[in-house]
Amino acid sequence: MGFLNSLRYCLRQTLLSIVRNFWLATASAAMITVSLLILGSFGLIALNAGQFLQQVESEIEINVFLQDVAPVNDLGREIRALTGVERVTYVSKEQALEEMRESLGERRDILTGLENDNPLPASYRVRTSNAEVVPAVARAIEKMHGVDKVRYGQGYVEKLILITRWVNVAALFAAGLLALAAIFLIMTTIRMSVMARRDEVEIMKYMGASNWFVRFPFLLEGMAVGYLGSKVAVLILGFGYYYLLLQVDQVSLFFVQLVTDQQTLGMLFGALFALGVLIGGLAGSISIRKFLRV
Amino acid sequence: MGFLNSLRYCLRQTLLSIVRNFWLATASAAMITVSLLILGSFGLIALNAGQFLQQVESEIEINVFLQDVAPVNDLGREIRALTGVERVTYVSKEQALEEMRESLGERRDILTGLENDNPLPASYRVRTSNAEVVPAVARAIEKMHGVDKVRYGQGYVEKLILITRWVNVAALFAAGLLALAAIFLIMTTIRMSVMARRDEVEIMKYMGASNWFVRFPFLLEGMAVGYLGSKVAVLILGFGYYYLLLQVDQVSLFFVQLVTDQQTLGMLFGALFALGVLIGGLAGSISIRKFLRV
Amino acid sequence: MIQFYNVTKLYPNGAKAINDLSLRIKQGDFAFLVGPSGAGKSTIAKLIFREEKPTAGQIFFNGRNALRFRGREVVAMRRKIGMVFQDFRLLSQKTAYENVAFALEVTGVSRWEVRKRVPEVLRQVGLEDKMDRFPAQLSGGEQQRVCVARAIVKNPVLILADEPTGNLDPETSRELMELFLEINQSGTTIVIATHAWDIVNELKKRVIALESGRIVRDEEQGSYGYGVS
Amino acid sequence: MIQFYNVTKLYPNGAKAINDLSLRIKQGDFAFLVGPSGAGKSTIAKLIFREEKPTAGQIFFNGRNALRFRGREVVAMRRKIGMVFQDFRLLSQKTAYENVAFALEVTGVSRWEVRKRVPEVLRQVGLEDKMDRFPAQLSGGEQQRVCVARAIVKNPVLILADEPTGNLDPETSRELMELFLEINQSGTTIVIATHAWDIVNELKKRVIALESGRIVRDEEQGSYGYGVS
Ligand SMILES: Nc1ncnc2c1ncn2[C@@H]1O[C@H](COP(=O)(O)OP(=O)(O)OP(=O)(O)O)[C@@H](O)[C@H]1O
Ligand SMILES: Nc1ncnc2c1ncn2[C@@H]1O[C@H](COP(=O)(O)OP(=O)(O)OP(=O)(O)O)[C@@H](O)[C@H]1O
Ligand SMILES: [Mg+2]
Ligand SMILES: [Mg+2]
Repeated sequence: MGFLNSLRYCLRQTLLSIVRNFWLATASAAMITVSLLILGSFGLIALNAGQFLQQVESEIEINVFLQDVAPVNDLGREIRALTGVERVTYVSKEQALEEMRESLGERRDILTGLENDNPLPASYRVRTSNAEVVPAVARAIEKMHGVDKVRYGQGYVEKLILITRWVNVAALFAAGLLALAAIFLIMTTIRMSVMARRDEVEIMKYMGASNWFVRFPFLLEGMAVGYLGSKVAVLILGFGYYYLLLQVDQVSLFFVQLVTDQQTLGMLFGALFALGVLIGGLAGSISIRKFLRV
Repeated sequence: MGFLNSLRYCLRQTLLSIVRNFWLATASAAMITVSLLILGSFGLIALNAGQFLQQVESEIEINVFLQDVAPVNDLGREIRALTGVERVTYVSKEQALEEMRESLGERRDILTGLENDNPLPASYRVRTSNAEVVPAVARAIEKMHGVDKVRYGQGYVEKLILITRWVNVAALFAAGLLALAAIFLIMTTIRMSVMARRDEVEIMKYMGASNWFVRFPFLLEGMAVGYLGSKVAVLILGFGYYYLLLQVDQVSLFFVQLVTDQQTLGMLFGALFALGVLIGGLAGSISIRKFLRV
Repeated sequence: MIQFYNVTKLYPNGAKAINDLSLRIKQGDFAFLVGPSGAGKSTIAKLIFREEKPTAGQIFFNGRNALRFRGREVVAMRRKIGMVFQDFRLLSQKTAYENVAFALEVTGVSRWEVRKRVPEVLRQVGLEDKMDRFPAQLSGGEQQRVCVARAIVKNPVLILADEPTGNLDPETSRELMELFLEINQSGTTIVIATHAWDIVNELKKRVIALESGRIVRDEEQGSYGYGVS
Repeated sequence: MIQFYNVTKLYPNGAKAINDLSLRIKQGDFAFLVGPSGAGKSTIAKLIFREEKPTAGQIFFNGRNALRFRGREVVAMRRKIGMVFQDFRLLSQKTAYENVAFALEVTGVSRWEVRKRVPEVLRQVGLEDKMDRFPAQLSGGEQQRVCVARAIVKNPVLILADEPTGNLDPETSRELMELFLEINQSGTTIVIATHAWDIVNELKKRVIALESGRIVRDEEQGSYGYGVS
């Protein structure tokens, strides 16, 4: 009974308080929006960068040059059986020559007459599930019977792996810092808005209000402000990104393949939203703690 | 006399006020620090991305293949005279064959016997000051007497130019938005801290203080808080970047050539600093305007 | 109801507001606290209300050591005390009605009870037509009466009124005092810090006179003293 | 010095605080504004001080239409008026000394002058040993006296004191009134809104009695009236 009355009271209070402290509430919500926009934009960039790197990685091929006497089918089966191997393509001597000719373009006549004494070896092109396993797979294939040479852009792949790792670490690090910054910005904002109302808290305590009776409206208010701020941020980000997708579609920015996976995007936006609401509420209820000790 | 007294008073007031509103001043300064850190980090990233793109661009070459009967020296002079051209290198038929041989690596024996009947043309390699002029320069060279063909990775260069433009526009856009966000964050923060002291402003006005007498301390305070916040941000950024440079130097991240130009970095940091101080002061003095009307 | 045993209050800046003071206020008492400005009247009220803690000595509330009260007990005690603050302390973002209602709502009283009781009390202090005003929209005396209403609305066992008539005209002051007397009749203990010598002299109730933090006089049926007629 | 011509003040919420009121206060006058709580005393002070603007009517200050004053003139006028606010309005972040000094500093007075004058005035109101306290560290009456000190420190041509003795004991009140009388002797006009009937009756000065925003009585050498002895 008493509890229900208190609860009803708290809910009503939250609304009234936001209306009466309109400027503060709006300013706080706007600060949250801006913070989350920055964080969210970075999240989107990081998602896309991640996907781009993955795409680049997925284009790495291992070229397995075969001896002319190699047991082609057995080798193919053996390679396919290695862990991490995804796709294996056989390139015959003739195909190899044809490709070389094409790559030479206008100077292709250099190769005339080689058809009958084709010096190019047959090969397997092997794709792996990710770049990291390439060196290991290559070493395994090298030891197989009938394999002449294995080429996969040694040095290049290792560099790529290093870059990917660095970028991943850097992105995680930056995301962490940005999230911290956003949390700091949101908390300080709410704290400042609560500070402006410290007298209110003190008086409430003197009236015999229990800590939670004072705190709960601030918690709710922080959450409501966080909700508003996050909602606006997520909407702006969502529409902005959608617009960007449409634009990129039109200009057909050839190399960029933007992330459109609903689930990933949903998770990002959900996380932003939760961050805003949670931090808002937390900040609201934490900030008044020290004013409660009267 | 009266003016000097007022000025002295204002300066003293600023200091006192910061000391007495310590929490608000600290929180405001911290908010400014965080905002500028975000903005500054992006600035650094953009600078480096810009330099990276420039580096990639600078590696674009125009290959000018010459007819066997071409007036080599005249052509060289003519090309060098074109606007935008930076460096011109002559590649003789023999050098061309040698290079091709090297590029073929283990399959070089394909080319054996061509020495005496070298099918490869002599060429000029032309570098331009920037990628944008490449197509124009190439077209100009194409029309010259004795030129057989001009190759510069048609399609590739145009794409690169497009990417560069996009990235530049996007970076400028993002920088603008981030700067706006930072300005908003700083202004709102200072405004909130001033809001908490609106009574003070009102009372001062009632005491017969002129608008500037009330405003000036807030202007100074905003600037001082902005100064502190920016200083910390610039220091963190500066040391952070310096540390990063050292790290990158050690790991020798091959492809990344970080910006170390003192002047460019100085300008970035200076701009951040100015932004913090200016916006702080501006916000301080603007925020109290509406409380002054009593 | 309230006992002070050798209480001393030294404010952090070194000001000695209460100096080795002992005092006993019984259930149902009606006492005036008088004394010159800065004598320590408000400090005594603050000590009882646990707004301040004494530097030395013991304070008992309803037979229990109030200094040992922790969180919940302090809250419970404050709900039993109706305090009229010298500086009002109204919630500026709440209307007169809401300010008074708040004192009831914190105790978890039903909405129906609040709706009945608050207008009743506001009528008693003569503010029935100004219930929906915010404190800034009320005159000084009206704000003060809202404070009084807020103190009595919860039917406290003790009313601590610190200068409740400082901004009121003599007639309204007298009406308010009659209200306090009436409440006192029903058993509520009342302690009033005041400078209204005319009222003190008229009511002939207990008078506790303070000077520099010490009790210099404590008379049942006393007068204001200090040479005012 | 001050003339009200058919002044009406309607607050935004519709409350009619002043109703078609005309009034003339001459240079060197010493007038009490009396009347029940909510009669409009503070509103008159606010109208003179330009804290509020009248809804209708004209107000003249020193022979000039005060409603036509703009920015600089309002500032100049306020510097000439020493106002004691009913709700004190001390700067909470400044000490008593600084609060009083501020009133001088805004006028651009030399530091030397400030250092000399401020302690002098604080001594006059009996706060010489509490100059470095912040308002929160002062008792109600002490805060009120800081307000009075702040009003008189700048040697104003007009002192508007709204309930300056509401938190003061009778003795201190009387001392303060003597201070006001003294200042009045030197030509300063003084208007005091008060409920202190004893002082009003004793001093026998001009009494302007308000009720519901109208003047019901305006007597030279008047008394408080309202049936109090
Ligand atoms: N927070 C504080 N810090 C320091 N000193 C204080 C504080 N509060 C009060 N004092 C000092 O303690 C003394 C007693 O103050 P108190 O408020 O109890 O006086 P009072 O009797 O209520 O006076 P008044 O009638 O003027 O309200 C005063 O001298 C005052 O300056
Ligand atoms: N800001 C405001 N908004 C609305 N009504 C107001 C406002 N200020 C005062 N009033 C109303 O105007 C009337 C006169 O107020 P005023 O403050 O002048 O009274 P007062 O004579 O000073 O009373 P007191 O002796 O209680 O201080 C009151 O009824 C009050 O409720
Ligand atoms: Mg007191
Ligand atoms: Mg008043």
